[in-house]
Amino acid sequence: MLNNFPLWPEQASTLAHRVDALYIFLLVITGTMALLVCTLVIFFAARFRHRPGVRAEQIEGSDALEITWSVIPLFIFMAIFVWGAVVYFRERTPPADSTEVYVVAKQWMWKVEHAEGQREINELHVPVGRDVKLIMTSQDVIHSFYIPAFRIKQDVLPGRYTVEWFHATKPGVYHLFCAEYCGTQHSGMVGSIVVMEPAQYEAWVSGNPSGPLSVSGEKTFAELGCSTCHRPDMQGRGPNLQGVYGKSVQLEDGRTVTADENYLRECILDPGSRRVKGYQPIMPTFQGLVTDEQINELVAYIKSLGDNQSGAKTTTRAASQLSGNAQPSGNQVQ
Amino acid sequence: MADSSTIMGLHQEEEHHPELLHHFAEAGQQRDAASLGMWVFLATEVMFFGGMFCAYLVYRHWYFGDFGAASKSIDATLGATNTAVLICSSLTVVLAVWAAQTARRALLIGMLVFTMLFGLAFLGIKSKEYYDKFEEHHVPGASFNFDHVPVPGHPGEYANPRHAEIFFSLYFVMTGLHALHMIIGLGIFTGLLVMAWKGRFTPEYHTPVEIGGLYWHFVDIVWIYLFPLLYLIDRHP
Amino acid sequence: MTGHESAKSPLKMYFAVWAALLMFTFITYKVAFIELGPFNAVVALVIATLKATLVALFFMHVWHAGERLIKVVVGGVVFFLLLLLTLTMADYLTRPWS
Amino acid sequence: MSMEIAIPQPVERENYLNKEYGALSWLLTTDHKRIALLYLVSITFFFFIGGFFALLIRLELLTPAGDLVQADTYNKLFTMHGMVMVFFFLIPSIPAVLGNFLVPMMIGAKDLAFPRINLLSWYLYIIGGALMLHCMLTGGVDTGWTFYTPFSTNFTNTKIVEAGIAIFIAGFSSILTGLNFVVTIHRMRAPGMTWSRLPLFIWAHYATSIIQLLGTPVIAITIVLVAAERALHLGIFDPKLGGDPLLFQHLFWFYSHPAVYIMILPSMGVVTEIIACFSRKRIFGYSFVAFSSIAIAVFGFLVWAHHMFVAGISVYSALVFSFLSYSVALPSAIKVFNWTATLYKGSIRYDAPMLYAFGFLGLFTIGGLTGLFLAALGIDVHVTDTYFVVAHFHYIMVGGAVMGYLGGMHFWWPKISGRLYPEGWARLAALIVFIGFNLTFFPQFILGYMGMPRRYYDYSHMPEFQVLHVLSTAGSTVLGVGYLLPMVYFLWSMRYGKPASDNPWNAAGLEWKTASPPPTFNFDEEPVVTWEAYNYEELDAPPHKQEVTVG
Ligand code: HEA
Ligand code: HEA
Ligand code: HEC
Ligand code: CUA
Ligand SMILES: [Cu+2]
Repeated sequence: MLNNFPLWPEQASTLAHRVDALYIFLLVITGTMALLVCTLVIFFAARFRHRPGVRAEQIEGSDALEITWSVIPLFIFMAIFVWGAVVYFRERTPPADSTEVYVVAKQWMWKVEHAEGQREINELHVPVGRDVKLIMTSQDVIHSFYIPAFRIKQDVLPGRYTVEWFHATKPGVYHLFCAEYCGTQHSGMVGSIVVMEPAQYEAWVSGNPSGPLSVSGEKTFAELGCSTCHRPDMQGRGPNLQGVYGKSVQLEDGRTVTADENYLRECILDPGSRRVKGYQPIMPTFQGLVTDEQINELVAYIKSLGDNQSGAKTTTRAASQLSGNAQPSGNQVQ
Repeated sequence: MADSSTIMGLHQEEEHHPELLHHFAEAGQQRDAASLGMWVFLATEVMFFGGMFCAYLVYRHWYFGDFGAASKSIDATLGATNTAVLICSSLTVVLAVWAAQTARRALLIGMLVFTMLFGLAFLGIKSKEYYDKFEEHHVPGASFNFDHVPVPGHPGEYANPRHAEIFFSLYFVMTGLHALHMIIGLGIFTGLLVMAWKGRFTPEYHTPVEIGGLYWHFVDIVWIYLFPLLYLIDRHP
Repeated sequence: MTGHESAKSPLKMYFAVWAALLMFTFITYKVAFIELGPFNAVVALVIATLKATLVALFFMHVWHAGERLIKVVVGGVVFFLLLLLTLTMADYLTRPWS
Repeated sequence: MSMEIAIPQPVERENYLNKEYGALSWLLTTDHKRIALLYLVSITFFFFIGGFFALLIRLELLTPAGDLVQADTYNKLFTMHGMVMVFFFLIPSIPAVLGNFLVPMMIGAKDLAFPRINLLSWYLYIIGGALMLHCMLTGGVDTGWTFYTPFSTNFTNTKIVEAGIAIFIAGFSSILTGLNFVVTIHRMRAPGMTWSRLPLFIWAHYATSIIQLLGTPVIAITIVLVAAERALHLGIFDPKLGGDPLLFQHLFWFYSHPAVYIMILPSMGVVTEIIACFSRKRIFGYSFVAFSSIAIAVFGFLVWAHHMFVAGISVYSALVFSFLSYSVALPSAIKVFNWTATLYKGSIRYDAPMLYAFGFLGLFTIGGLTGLFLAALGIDVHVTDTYFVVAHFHYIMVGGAVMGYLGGMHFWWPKISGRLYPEGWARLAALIVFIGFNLTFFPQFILGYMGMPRRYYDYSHMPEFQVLHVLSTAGSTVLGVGYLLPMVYFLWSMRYGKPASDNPWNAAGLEWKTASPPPTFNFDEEPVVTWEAYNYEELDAPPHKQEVTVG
């Protein structure tokens, strides 16, 4: 790696090509414009250099020219904007059935929890050819999860989830950087993304001691006493959580919201501020009682609860993820 | 008013008024410059408070219920009274300007004094409110306590103390900076009073009264917004 | 700001504005105790804006300002303030969660 | 009170420099020209401090390992570098030095509208600067110049509050300068100096002042909130207490994006004057150049969240802000094209100011064009917070703004000091700066696209980046030499330079129609303007080289 001297980092995700294509387009456009301006300046400077006896010719200006060189750039700008927006939209919309990985950032390390249960620090193992969605939060300050080879970056904020996704295309080991300044060891908050062939990945996964995240979540759910109110039937004092994830929820104050990860998180930490229609404000806040990792487990568990009434099914579902490729991408219920 | 140069009898020169600074061509230019300067300064003040209004708007949107509960805990009657006090002070200010324009020195002094009295009354009422908040442990910080305060319109629900604390943070910062502006205003008016006492103002030269007045009215306008936004969020039973 | 000499005494106008301001304060205060749903905020803000406009136009003499410049300054700063508020809220109102 | 030893001199006209002597005559002056010189000395001081930090940064990055300084020290270095350069050098640079000196003269006024406020704003600057120095000497700050919460409010124990107060005070200095300019430009123009006859330098400063007036108060209140949050543990920006760290970023960039135009607009004004003078021409499309300054100032307020594309704002607002970012690029494009067109059929000389203007044109264009990359959402996700951004803004701020500032200093030096600088040295310095600059910052574009994050003191995990870093460090030493040179020969010329005539460049503009250096009240008689701006055809009219009389 030391000796070759490329102009851009490796292209190791489906997005990389798109970003690079836009980059090249911009290089060409702006290169042309810069060249145009510089050539004209140099040409005029040489051609019209001061000569004794030759006087400058005064020109007031020209509206036609002004309009031309406003309108043409405007169209170019709009083209750049639209292209950039299209790429961004892709960057920001994880495919529906991505494999989910939870990331917790803290000064100055990355803690990674796979849905299958593996935990890693400053490393992330993923298989080639799968959509992977990172659900990230921070325990302290703002960090930023940056993988140059995938051309993705997303700030990781305390107090809420942010999401990014990728689809790796090339096995290899890639840089992981923290890109948002976060204190003393900001530059030490680096790691690697290990992209493996699916078979290798399965081998790596099966070396896993603990169960899937949603299973630990189920345990936590019981331990914290959530299950006393939230039951898989309609008898509990709290709403049935089967299949809430991804649904729209009617709130007491009249708003309707979509139950995404951040919503579930907020419900646990601050049940008061978004109360489900028809329920009493009895759910206690778990702020300070659960760690970010536990919240991730709980969220993973609630997400794994199917539409159908049998709560028991979750374990097997999550387990089936382990055995891999029968269902190629993550099988979280939408 | 044309023969007013004799009123205070300081200088008799028509051409060069004593208050005219050397780099201005004539008094009109100097007055217009001062008044534009004050307006432009007030524009920066608007943006200064604007940053806080922006923060207020965001959290009011997020935590409407908690803001309502917190807002309900401050005394709206005191707030309304204070609004009235400030409005009265604005009237006395505008009368002071008029008095200066029409060379009524006694009225001018009287109105300046009244304005300052209203200003002091405002600050007095404000400190009473602060004191109450302090007593009730509603001042953000270690001793902050807002447990079991019901959210208006949502029976059986309690406000989240952390969110109420944000309300009170904004409440104290906004009203505190407003009060600071009042105090600065009192300083300016003391200066004006001294000048008026010495008879420095004439119908030709009273720019300080005018621009001091502009400042005072501006501070009044800020309060006109602070009052409903902080005191009247969700009052109805 | 100049040229009051020929105009008739503005005192009546000052007192009228003062009375209006007091009345508006009273109205805001009373209306706040009536259940109007989201319109409580609307009413409060509309009244506040009316009051502020009155103060600016008559007490601060924007109405009689000899020049357009002062009006431009006032209008301009309101515009930039609204920019700050709306563009910030454009983010907050379209965030999926918090 | 006079402390100077009177050097026997040929009888000199009384001017603003020799009217009075002694420290107090400077420290209590209300003469805008003397205040400009006070600013000149102070910002030069801060520029070298900031540059010194930059050199340490570059030295540390010479090798991948973090070997020269500790991590904390490095973090303080780039923080102080950014803060000093932005708030204590570049924002005051052209407005407070050249603007202060020239705005009244160019419009034919005796002084700024509020001379005492002008002096006050210098004192505020000095108090802010002294606080900043004190803060640096007693530990410094390590948040980056952006102060992002919650790091700045809850996780660092460096001198945030002091630095905040320093910037708050310096901010008021900036506001007062802007206020003075706006009022002066509206109220103090000489008879005949209509808006359409104003030099474009004045238009640029007018636009700058608008931003200073409307933007700076917002950063002021934001800093107050950060300080209050630290001191009193409020929760306005603290997610643990229900606040939103992104709100801080919104408020910060609401000022700090427009602030980048505070830095570039005056420089654009300078370059406009220089290009007109050294190509002996009217500016092509005067009104377009004038209004594009205003457009930049206004549109500059619409785009701030392009610094937050990956910070967690909503996708929709990211789209809006990306779109709006291009609206502000348009007036810049108009300017670049008009400058280029002005050269056409000119009679171009290559004196040092013009060389700097050429440098500005090229480097600003590159910097601005890379801004388009950053404003394109898809690209920004990859390059934000990398050296691509670092390169972008140094291209504009150092390659653009500082080049323009140096160009202006050379152009008006004869007027300011009454002496000529050594032309040969000046051209050499311009060349060195240009070469050193490109060597320093061009490699950073590549580094950034390769993925090198900014604010890293140690890149031992990615040694492949070293080659480019070495180039950059080498460039920065060349650049340093290029900056030291003008300082040396300006000082030298103050004593040994050839005395300058009133109008050594035979330039248009009222400031050239008075003595060099000018008398205290700028003009012996109040000027009456009867000609358009940039009337070079009249100045160059061969047969009767008519002296355009003043008054
Ligand atoms: C003087 C300073 C200055 C100036 C003038 C600019 C000008 C511009 N900037 Fe820059 N910028 C900074 C200083 C400046 N910037 C700083 C300091 C930062 C980083 C802050 C930090 O994080 O620490 C930054 C960061 C920054 C970002 C955020 C990057 C990130 O952190 O992710 C973005 C994103 O949109 C951006 C965009 C732009 C744009 C579009 C312009 C436009 O105004 C440029 C317009 C000019 C041109 C476009 C060139 C001329 C035009 C032509 C020749 C026309 C022909 C062209 C075509 C037809 C294609 N800038
Ligand atoms: C006006 C603004 C300005 C200017 C002029 C400069 C000038 C320079 N800057 Fe900087 N820079 C910023 C504004 C500016 N910068 C900002 C805002 C940041 C972001 C900070 C942050 O992340 O928070 C930054 C960050 C920044 C970084 C990134 C640090 C990081 O992210 O880790 C680097 C790295 O190369 C750098 C380098 C330089 C260099 C080499 C110069 C050179 O041009 C400097 C040349 C000057 C000299 C070399 C001085 C010459 C003097 C001597 C030789 C004498 C020696 C000194 C004494 C005797 C006291 N700057
Ligand atoms: C004392 C009873 C009680 C306990 C214990 C409890 N909840 Fe709740 N929960 C409720 C009630 C009642 C609601 C509906 C009202 C509301 O949203 O506040 C609710 C709502 C929710 C919702 C939103 C459901 C929807 O349909 O949108 C989620 C998610 C949730 N709880 C998760 C949990 C978790 C996880 C735990 C344990 C850590 C837990 N709850 C513990 C009573 C409880
Ligand atoms: Cu974590 Cu930088
Ligand atoms: Cu910007």
